[in-house]
This record gives sequence, structure tokens and C-alpha cells, in this order.
Amino acid sequence: AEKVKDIILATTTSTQDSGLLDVLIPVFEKEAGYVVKTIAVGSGQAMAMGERGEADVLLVHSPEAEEKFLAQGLGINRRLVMHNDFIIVGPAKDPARIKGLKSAPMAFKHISEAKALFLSRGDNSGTHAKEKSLWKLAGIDPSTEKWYQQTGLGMGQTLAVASEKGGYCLTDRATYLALKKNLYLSILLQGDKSLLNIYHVIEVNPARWPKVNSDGAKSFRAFMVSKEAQRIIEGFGKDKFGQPLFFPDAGKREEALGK
Amino acid sequence: MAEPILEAKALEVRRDNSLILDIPHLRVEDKEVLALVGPNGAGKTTLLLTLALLYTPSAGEIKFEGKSISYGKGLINLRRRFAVVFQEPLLFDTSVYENVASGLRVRGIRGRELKQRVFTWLDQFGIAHLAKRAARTLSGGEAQRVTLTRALVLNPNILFMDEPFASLDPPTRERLIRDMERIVHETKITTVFVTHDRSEALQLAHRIGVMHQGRIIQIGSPERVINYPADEVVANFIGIESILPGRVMVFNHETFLVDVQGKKIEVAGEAQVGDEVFLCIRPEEVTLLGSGLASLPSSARNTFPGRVIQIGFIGPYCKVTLDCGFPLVAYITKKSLGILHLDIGREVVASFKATAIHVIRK
Amino acid sequence: MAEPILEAKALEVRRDNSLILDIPHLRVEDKEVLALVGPNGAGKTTLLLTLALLYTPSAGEIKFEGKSISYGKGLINLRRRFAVVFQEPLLFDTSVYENVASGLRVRGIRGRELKQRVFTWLDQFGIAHLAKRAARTLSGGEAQRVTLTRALVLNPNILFMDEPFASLDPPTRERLIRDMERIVHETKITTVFVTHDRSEALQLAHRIGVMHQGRIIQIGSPERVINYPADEVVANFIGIESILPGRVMVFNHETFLVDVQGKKIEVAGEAQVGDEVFLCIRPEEVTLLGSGLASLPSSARNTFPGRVIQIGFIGPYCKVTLDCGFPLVAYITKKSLGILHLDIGREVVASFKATAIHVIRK
Amino acid sequence: MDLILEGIKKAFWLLIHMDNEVMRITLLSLKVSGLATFISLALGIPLGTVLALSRFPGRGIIISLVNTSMGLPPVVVGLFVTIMLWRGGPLAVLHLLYTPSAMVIAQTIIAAPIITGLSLAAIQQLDPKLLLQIKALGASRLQMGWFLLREARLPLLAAMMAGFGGVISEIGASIMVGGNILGHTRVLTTATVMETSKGNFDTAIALGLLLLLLAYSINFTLTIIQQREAFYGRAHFRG
Amino acid sequence: MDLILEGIKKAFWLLIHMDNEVMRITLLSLKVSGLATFISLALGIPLGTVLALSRFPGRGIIISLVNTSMGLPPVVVGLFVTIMLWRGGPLAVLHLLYTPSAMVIAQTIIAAPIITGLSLAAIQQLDPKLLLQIKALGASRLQMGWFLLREARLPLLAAMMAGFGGVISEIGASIMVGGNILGHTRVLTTATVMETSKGNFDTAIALGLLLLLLAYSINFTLTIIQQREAFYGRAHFRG
Ligand SMILES: Nc1ncnc2c1ncn2[C@@H]1O[C@H](COP(=O)(O)OP(=O)(O)OP(=O)(O)O)[C@@H](O)[C@H]1O
Ligand SMILES: Nc1ncnc2c1ncn2[C@@H]1O[C@H](COP(=O)(O)OP(=O)(O)OP(=O)(O)O)[C@@H](O)[C@H]1O
Ligand SMILES: [Mg+2]
Ligand SMILES: [Mg+2]
Repeated sequence: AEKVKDIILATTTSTQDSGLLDVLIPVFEKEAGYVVKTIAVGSGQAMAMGERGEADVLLVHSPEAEEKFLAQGLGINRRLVMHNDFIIVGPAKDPARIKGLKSAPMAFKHISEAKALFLSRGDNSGTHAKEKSLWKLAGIDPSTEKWYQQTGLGMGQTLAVASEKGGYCLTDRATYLALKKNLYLSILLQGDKSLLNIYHVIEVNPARWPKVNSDGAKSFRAFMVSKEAQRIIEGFGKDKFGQPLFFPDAGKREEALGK
Repeated sequence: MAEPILEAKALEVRRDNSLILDIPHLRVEDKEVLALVGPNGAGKTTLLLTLALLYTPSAGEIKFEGKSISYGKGLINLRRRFAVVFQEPLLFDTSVYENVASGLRVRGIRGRELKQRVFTWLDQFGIAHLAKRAARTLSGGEAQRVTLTRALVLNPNILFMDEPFASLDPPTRERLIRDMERIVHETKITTVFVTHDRSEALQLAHRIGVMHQGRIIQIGSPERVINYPADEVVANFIGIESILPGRVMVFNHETFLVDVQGKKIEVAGEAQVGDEVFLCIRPEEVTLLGSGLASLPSSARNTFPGRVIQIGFIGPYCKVTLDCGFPLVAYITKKSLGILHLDIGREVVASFKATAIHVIRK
Repeated sequence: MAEPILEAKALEVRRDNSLILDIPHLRVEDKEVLALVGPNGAGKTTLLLTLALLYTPSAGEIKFEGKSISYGKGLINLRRRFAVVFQEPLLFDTSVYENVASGLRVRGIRGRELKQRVFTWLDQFGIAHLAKRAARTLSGGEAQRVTLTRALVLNPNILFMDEPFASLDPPTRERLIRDMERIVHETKITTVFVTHDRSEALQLAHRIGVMHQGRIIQIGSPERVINYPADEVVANFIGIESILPGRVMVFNHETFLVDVQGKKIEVAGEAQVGDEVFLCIRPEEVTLLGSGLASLPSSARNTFPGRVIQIGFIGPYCKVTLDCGFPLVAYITKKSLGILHLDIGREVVASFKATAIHVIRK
Repeated sequence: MDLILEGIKKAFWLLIHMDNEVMRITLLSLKVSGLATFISLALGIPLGTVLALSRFPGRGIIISLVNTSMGLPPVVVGLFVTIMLWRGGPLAVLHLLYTPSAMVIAQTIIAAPIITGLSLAAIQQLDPKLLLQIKALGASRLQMGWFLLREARLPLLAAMMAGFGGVISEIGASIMVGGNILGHTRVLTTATVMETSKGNFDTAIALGLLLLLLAYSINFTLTIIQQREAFYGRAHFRG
Repeated sequence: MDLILEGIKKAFWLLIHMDNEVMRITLLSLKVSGLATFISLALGIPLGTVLALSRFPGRGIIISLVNTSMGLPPVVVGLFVTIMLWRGGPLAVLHLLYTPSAMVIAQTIIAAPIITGLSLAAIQQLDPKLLLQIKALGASRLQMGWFLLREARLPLLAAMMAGFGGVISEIGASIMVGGNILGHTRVLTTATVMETSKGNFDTAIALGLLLLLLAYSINFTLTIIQQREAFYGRAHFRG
């Protein structure tokens, strides 16, 4: 059969907005001879596209949802690609006094006690999923609270809203760094193991969706965990931000991260 | 009897539930010129545009060359054999040339032929120098000429015109009417036109149809319509100035006496005593005499002293309105005006012959 | 001399670089009725609308009650003392009532007064029954009456009208002209109006201004303009039908002979031999005689045999056009038509007096 | 296709249950876009009329600016308004960012040129002699405007619908200056986008349909008015 | 404010250097929206004319649907077209998703009702007697349309500008059906949004300005045509 040239990659906006894919994709296209159509959407939408076989391969960061996805037999060959981390940012005044705390759930508790404004993405993205799991750990259900506001927007815009309103926010580091200069927000908590942001690549199961370009998906998955790609990931962002935005993790075990 | 080119049967046009046109039967003969006259709102425009297949009648049928019209597809081909001049100029917002060319373009005529035909007719109407002008900048009369040109350039089988000469200046108007007379009679275009101008109708038409309240109340040759108006509306409209309502008092041999506001007028003809009638007296039949001359013997059976209440001018003549107990109008020359020293308020004697009165029975 | 209500000085209006109006000086006296006549495209509408302060002149000034107009803010207050009837109806796309009310509403008149004034005038023009109708559905003449009503309801100081009676049926027209005469003379509204109808101008106007190519070529009382047309355009326009170009041959006491296409016409008056002249001969001054009667003695100095080439009708009269070597028009009664057995091609004799000819020098 | 059917079902469900949240979102959409349209009409119609009637140097440039602005990208407008209203921006004191007012401002910037440009064309389309007639009646500038609007009411209603349609359906600016904050600035379009990015395609479709329904009921009313006007005396020009 | 200044600077820089990528994006914007506008004109003007002139049952409903659709939310259109073109959708065989063609389709769905609705109003605005005059000249339906378009050219040009403006500036549908794929379907609006979310506000503003410039130059040309037509014989109705 003729080789299908197009691969539809559904991914989170963070990988595209950080510019990482702009570097990786051309390399892959040149090597493998595929054309990648990157559809940058929320993790939720990305998974939904996968669920319906409207994407060939996913690059996402929502581990719980991913596991469910695999369990339902919708995806195969899930591979760890890289991670970076989430941070909690907020106004420099820090009304809930979370600076110096070590645990993210603890910080969330403080915020809820102080009834300090918290901005949530509220869009089923990876970040939103992480935030929800943290609230759960903290034993709080903020969804009906007045100080808890959901934007339903992407990371960048949620940060912008948090900045304007002087609220706290959970964000991935890459987006924060990219937007930092226009934000009135400081990093108030980082480094907690529970704040890891882990990216996996998943092939959409061709057994479920015969129209899926499984060769292309396989090839892309293989590329993402290849030495070359991992090297590019490692170096990405150093020139611009003075620190890497992502840490390559191919071949590692998930539990081993952050240690 | 030859086939009429257009024939309407039981034609009705309704607007907002009122019947504005009701024509039981109308024939337009081939090559005839039919004038429609009548008061404002009589339905002349409506009839014209219905005959031109532009309004769809609410009921009835129209036959063209003996074939009944169906208001479907083929209409365009018929319409292309017609040309219509509307009451308003309705020019397109483009140049004069394009306006005149538009009907020809619609018929697929292009290039040299188009240009030549357009200019021939622009010349005919004296507006060739306006060819490039934006139609919006024309004066009223210029616009009127453009619409006439736009219709005649089409060389139609039937020409429909709605007050075509209304805003033209008199010399142009006369010239155009003369030209139209020539064109219509030479090329024998069947023509139906609406006019408010009696002399226009008299000059051009073979038949005149008088309309009133959506009906044709009289139709016939100009002579017939003028001399035997069917009722007071026609009489009034066709221009007999004095229409006097009265009642027949005495019938006596070949004349009878009619009581008009207390005065007795002698009329030639037959009538029943008690009849309600209208007497129509043509102004040109009324002679005016200085008041001293009233007792002289004369063949005029009716002589009434009266007072001048108004003097007006109709073209080169004077129109003198008298009060003789009833209103009476006379046309006289300016010379007579001088000789009789006529002036508002002056007493004169009016006389007219019993044979000069047309009687309409109510 | 009293202050004129409107005065124009060195007025010029240009369009696309051509001068379409050029009025060195014009006075409109208070309470006078001024008629503007002239061929299509003469600039009548342009002058009317410029005087009504609707067109801004390219040069010159207009004074209203002695004060020079500045085309700035205050114009509205002046315009509210005017009313204008345009050549086209230009009705608003709303009801007849609203159309008539619009000018009053603009002036802040509301409620009972508004309604009462509107209906008074609707009645006056015989269209009260149309009050609720959509203006778009009116017939041509009905629309014309609405515009007249819309203007007159304003009770203006100056009334400007552009062919106001053009599309009215003759009886209505006569009635309206009569009413207008009464209104204008009773209320003494200064009126400037454009018309193509001579009798309308004669009947209503105190003065007639004849326009041609953007200029007023003659202005004066109706009698003056008719009897002493300033040039052939005026003569032609004002309706003298025979205008004969010729050259003065012999001057002899109080008459002279003019060579017109080889025929010699005797004219009363003085002239230089060799002068190029136009002879204007009124049709009503031309008498027709059966050809046998040509040699009878008569006070008519000019007698020419001729052939009838056209017979037409002007109102109740016959217009007979002759070829006597030159064209000549005569108005005769229908009775005479019968007596003389006139018909196209028939030989007759035309005679007219030397004193009846008006001479225009080229 | 099944998704669309599901969406329609869901839309019915939403309509029937009409929970507080959906209600609030719908009302806010209506309020914000309605107000923006209203302000745009108040600005755009007079401006369009003036541009149609007066002649002054630079008029052509203004007209082409207005016409161009009929296509102002909502995102650009959103970005611009955001920058203006930011804490660091010149209008920071107003504290309007992420409020419905900011959305009204942005939507007005979008709708006003549409209404201006279309009014301009509508008025220019009228017979110039009608202007003279109106002047001759002694109308002031304001009254003249009123007459012209009455004459041009059909295209003006269309302009109004185009303007309203443009903003009620707009997303780029609303999301940027409003922030899609639940219970504050979330409107139907931003909610639709959010549900889409959540992968809840059926809810997204349902919200979209709700939006359409809303727009339909408003424009249906306007259309009825417009077409009643159009019929007024023209019904018989058929055949 | 400084951001806007930077944006303007950057825009100049982009314009002067006009690297391949920006060039390509700009051209694609133009092509996609131009084509969509063109198709919308081809569909919308005849449809608007027919709706204006004919009378048939259901016409009122169609008109209100058209008028409503002047406000079709691009996101909803995008979602709908996406679902249609999906692999699992009914039009999957066309393989159009994430291609410029898909964008043209979506934008046509957005622009066509705008142009239809405005054409409808423009034609209805004409003097109905003019229709009779055109018929009287023997015009076929097609020729009649042509005459009417010539008479209504001013508002039709405005309609065209509104339609083009609507789609060139639209984002919701383009991003959804196009996918903002570099070198394939990235257009000025999607690029602007992306740059905004990347935090590159200056580039975003620069792209926004580029978009404005593009729209301006096109609508400027159309405005010149429009106003030349408007002046044609009307210049003197002043004062
Ligand atoms: N833009 C223009 N360019 C050149 N000539 C123009 C322009 N606008 C008007 N005119 C001319 O000015 C002349 C005067 O027009 P106006 O309307 O005043 O004539 P009018 O005397 O009222 O004629 P009518 O009896 O036909 O109504 C006309 O010949 C007209 O063609
Ligand atoms: N929609 C309508 N509802 C009621 N009457 C109408 C409607 N449309 C037209 N009419 C009436 O029909 C009558 C006939 O109109 P038409 O235009 O045929 O008159 P006309 O004889 O041409 O008059 P004019 O000499 O004034 O032009 C008019 O009285 C008009 O008011
Ligand atoms: Mg009529
Ligand atoms: Mg005129």
C-alpha cells in the first residue's frame, strides 16, 4: 500500500507555544519523510481526538487520563519522553504566605484558608488535571468557592488573568518563563516532587481505528525517544532562558523522576 | 374582422383587496394608435402596464396575436417585442448612452450596430451631445427624452407610453408629437399611450379610451368621443367646459326646454318631460354680444344676459367665464375682447344655438 | 422702488466645469408671481433651486429681504420660510399622511394642530381618502398632488414650484390652477414657478422670465413677452407658430417688403434695406379663403395662395399648416374647416395684415 | 455526525434544564453583545450619515479606514484593548480588564465600523434629490439624518444584524479581554471554545446551537420588522 | 503602550525583511480569504437577489435564517466543518481537514450569509418601479440581476468588504479546520494568536498590524472604486 505521508499529531499547547516542536518536527520530517500536522490543543481535546481516531499520535501530559486511555485500549506504545515541572506563582505580596513551604498541597491549604484568589485553567488540560489532583491531596473542594475562579483558557491567558487580578496560579515552568516579563507574578513554590509535569507519547490504536496512520505514528514515537530528539530536548531553551525548559527522560521509569 | 394584436378579457387587477382595474373586454387592433385618457387614479397606468405584460392580472386573460398569455417562461420573448415608456423617467444610474443601449444589449446587440442605432435615435431626439453624461445630471425634459429614445431604439411591435411628452417644452413637444405621428404612421407600430393632453390624443390616436375608476367608460374614434360623450365624466374630461344639470320641462316638436337653475334653455332633439339631463355647451359655440345688442333678431335660440366673472387665456384665445344664473364659458379672440371692452364684472349677453347643445341623460 | 424679497446678483452655477446658470441680475418682488419658462435644459430647475437656497452657487450672491445669504448655519431658518415643489414627486417611503406632515413635523408642530392642518390641505387637493396609503402605491397624478399638498401645508413666505401641474388630469389641473390663483392672490405668497404650459404662465404669473442656455433672455409682463418677444427663441417658445427668416428689400413710407424664400411680404414699420429679419406671424391672425375668393378687395395687404399640408387640433380649434412657398400656420374653427372643405393637398388662399407681423432683427 | 446529533440532544437538554450557569452565560452574551451593538449603532449611524453627506479633505481616507475596519480582527482588537487596560497600560486606572465592560468595549470597536460602513453605503444609495427634498422641508442636520434613516431602514436593519451577528459570534476579543472567567465573563462563544478544548465536543456543539438559537430569535424579530417594511407597498411587483 | 510601539517597530522590520515564512503566511491569508469571499459573492449575490425579488412560501424563514447566519460563530462553524471532515465524518473521503481548502470552506460558510443578507437588503432598497423598467426592456432573469447589481453597486461593494473583512480577520474556524500548521495552514490570524500565547506580544502585534495593512490595502482599493461610483454625478448635492 502507498505510504500515507501525513501524520496528525495532537499535542498540548505548551509544546507548541514553547517552540520545542518547531525545532523537533522539521528534523523528524526530513529524516522520516512524513509531514506532521501538529494540532496544538488542550490535553483534553488532544485525548478526545485520539479517542475518536482523529489523530495518529499524541504528545500529552495528563498521566491519569493517559492510563485510562490505554486501559480502554484506545492507545498503544505509551512512552515517557520528557518532563519539566509545575510551579505555583502568585503576587509578590503573597497574601496566603506560601513562600517557603515545601509541599504543594500544603500551599493550596494555605491559599484556601486565606481565601486568596486562585485562578484555575478549568479546561481539562494536563495542568488542570494536576491542579485537581493537588486539591484532592490537600483535601479541599474549591470548585464552589468565591476565591476560586476558572478561566477555561490556555496557560498563557490564565497567567495573564492571574497577574492582572493578583491571584495564585499553578503553571508549567516553560510557559511562565516565556511570559514572565509581562507578568506581575513571582514563583512562590517549586521543586516539590508532586509538581512534576511528565510528557508521554502515545500511538493511537490502529486496531480500533483502521484509518489511523500507524506506520507514521510508530515512526514518530520512535523518533521522540531517539537519542537525537532527546539531545535536542535537552538543549532547548538554554540560549533564551538560561535554563532548559524540558528534561529528556526516554527510557527512564516514571517513578524514578525527580529523584 | 381582423385579429386584434392584443385582446383583454374579464381583466381584473386588485391591490390590497380593492379592485383597481376592471376591464370586461378590450381589443387593441393591429397598427392602431389607442390613447387612454381619464382622471388621475383612473387606472390608466395600471391598464397600460398590464397590457404590456408587466403586471400580472388578478383575474382574466390577455391574448397576444390570438394566443392566450401564460405568465410563465415565454414572457420575455413577448416583452422583447414591446417597448414601454414609463410615467417617470426611471433611468439607470449610468451614462445616457448606456441607458439607451440597455434594451439593445439585453437583446444581444453589440458593437457597431449597437452604437449606430443608439446614435441614430439620440440624434432624432436631439440629445446626441448628452451621450456621455451621467443620467443623474439630466434636466427633467432631457431625462424624458432619454426614456423615449430608450424605448424607440428597440423598434418594437407594440409601443406603450405613459404620458410620454409630459415634461417636454412646447416646441420640442410639438416636434416630437409630429415625429411620433410620422413614425407611428409610417412604421405602423401599434401604440397604446396615456395622456392628459386632449390635443395630443386627438392628434395621434385612432381611438380614445376614457377611463374612470378602473373601467373604460367610453372608447371610440376621437370624433365620436368628443361629440357624443357617454356621460358627464367623459364630457367633463374631454373638455366641454359648460356642463349644466337640469330637468326637462316642456317637449315641443323638435325642441324641448330644460330648467337650469331657474333659467330655461331651449335644446334641439327629443326628450321626456321630467328627465334629468346634463347639457353640454361648447365654449366656442357661445357668442358674446355687447349688452345693447341683446334684442337684435338672431338664429340663436338661447340668449342670456350675464356678468363676466373670469377672463383667462387658452393658447392664443381668451376664455371668458360668465354668470348667467348658471355658469357659462365662451372662447373669444383677443380682438373681440378689445371690441367688447370686456372686463371682470361687465354685463354682456351670451347666445348659443339650440342645435349646439349635447344632451346627456342621467 | 420697494425692496425685492429675493435678489440675485452675478449668479453662476457650474457643473463639471460648464456654466449652466449665468444670471447677472434678477429681482423677485414681494408678493409677485414669477413664471420661468424655456426649453428643456435651459436651467429653469437650477435657477429655481438656487433661489430656494438648495443649490450653492459657484459665484455671485443672493439677497433675501435685502440681506445677503451666507451658506452657513442660518440657512435652515430661511428654508423654513420657503416651500418647494420639485419636478419629480420625491415622496418618502411612508404613508401619504406622513409625507404631508413631514415639513410640519420638522417645524415642531405636533398633535391636533398637525392633524388638522394636514387634513385641511389633503381635502383641498382631493386626496384625504388616500391619507393612510403608502406613498409608493399612488398613481402619478396622486403623487403630484401629495407633493403640492406637502408644500402648501407649510404656509410659506415664498413658494417655489417646478412644473407643479404637469401630471394632473385637465379638470383637476384647471381647478388647481384656479385654486392656486386664488390662494396666491388672497394670501399673497410670493411664488416662483417653472412651467411648460403657456396658458398656465399667462393665467398665474405677473411676470414671465424666459430662459435659454442658462440665461434669462427676456423677463417682463406676460403681455410684453408675448407681443414683443426679444428674439426668435422667445418668439418660438412663447408660441408664435410661423417664424420666417428674410431680408428687407424695399423700404417705402411706413411699410417695407421682406423677401422670404422668394416671396415678398409687406410689413408695417421701419427697417433698413438689407437687414436680416425674422417675421413672426400669429396663426390666429391668418385668415383662410377658398381659392376663388383670392381677388376680392380686402384690407389684408398680404395674400398668398398655398396648399394645405397638415391639419391638427389645438384644443377646440383646428391648426392648418400651409405651404405658400414658405410655411404658414393658421388657426380656424371647425365650422370653417367644414365650410372651406379643407383637406390635405387642397389649394386655399391665406391672407394676413401687414400690421399683424412682429419683426425681430437678427 | 453522531456527535452533531448528540450535540443537538444535549442542546435540548440544556434548554430544558437551563441550569443557572447556562442561563447566566446566555444572558451575559446577550447583554454584552446587545450593549456593544447598541453603542455601535449610536456611534456608527451618525458617523456613516455624516460621511455619506459631507465633503471635506481626508474624507476618502476616513471612509477607507472605516471600510477596512469592517474587518478588524477580533484578536488584534482584543490584544490592543488588553494592552490598554493592563496594569502597566495607559487605562489601567479604570480596572476594567477581565470584566464584561472590557468585553463591551472590545466588541464595540469591532461592531462600530461594520455599522458605520454599511450605513454609509445605505445612505449613499439614496436618490441624491431626496436630500434636496429633505433640505427643502427645512430639516436641520439632525432631522435630515432622521429622514434618511427612515428611507434607508432596510439596509440599516441589515447593518444592525450584521453588527450584532459579528459580535455575538466573536471569540478572539472576548476571550482576551474577558478572560472567560466562570460566573463573570464567560459567554457562549468562550464557553464553546473551552468545551471544545476540553474535548467535550457534544457540549460545545450544544452551546454553539444555543448561541445560534439566540442569534436566530433576535435576528428573526429584526427580519420580520425589515420584511414588513419591505412589503409595505411593494408586494405587487411580481411576475 | 511600549508594547504597541515595539509591535509597530517589529511590524516594519517584518515588512522590510519579509522573510519567506511571513510572506507565505500573508499570501495564504490572502488566498484563503480571497477565495472564500469570491465564492461567497458567487453564491450570495444571486441568492440575495432571488430572495429580494421572488415571493414563495417559506421565504421569510429563509431570509431570517440568512440574516441570522450573518452572525454564525466561527468556532461553531469550525467545529461543524471539522466534524464533517473528520476521518469518522461523512465527508472524510475528501481528505480536506487541516488543508487550506477546509479553511476556504469554513470561511465561505461564514462570509456567504453576510453577503447574501446585505445583497438582499441592497436590492430591496431599490425603487420597485426600476424592476418593472428592467423587465420592460425584455431582460431575462440573469440580465435583470445584472442591471440590479449595477444599480446597487455601492452597498454591494460594502457587502463585499464586510464579507472579506469578516473572514480575513476570523480565527475560530481557521484554527480549528486548518490547525495552524506551519507552512501549510498557518495564516495571519492563527499566527497572531499563537504568538500571543507564546508571549511574543511584539510579534503578535506586528502580525496583527500586517493583517490590518493587508485588509486596508484591499478595502482601500474597493473604497476608491465605491466612492468614485458614488461621486459619479452626485458631487454637487452639498450645502
Ligand atoms: N454635471 C453636469 N454637467 C454638465 N451639465 C449639467 C450637469 N448637471 C446639469 N447639467 C445641465 O444643466 C442644464 C440645466 O438643467 P436644469 O435641470 O436646470 O434644466 P431645466 O431648465 O429645468 O430643464 P427641464 O425643462 O428639462 O426640466 C441641463 O442642460 C443639464 O443637462
Ligand atoms: N396598493 C394599493 N392599494 C389601493 N389602491 C392602489 C394601490 N396601488 C394603486 N392603487 C390605486 O389604483 C389606482 C390606479 O392607479 P394608476 O396608477 O393606474 O392611475 P392612473 O390612471 O395612471 O393615474 P395618473 O393619471 O395619476 O397617473 C390609483 O387610484 C391608485 O391609488
Ligand atoms: Mg399613471
Ligand atoms: Mg427642470
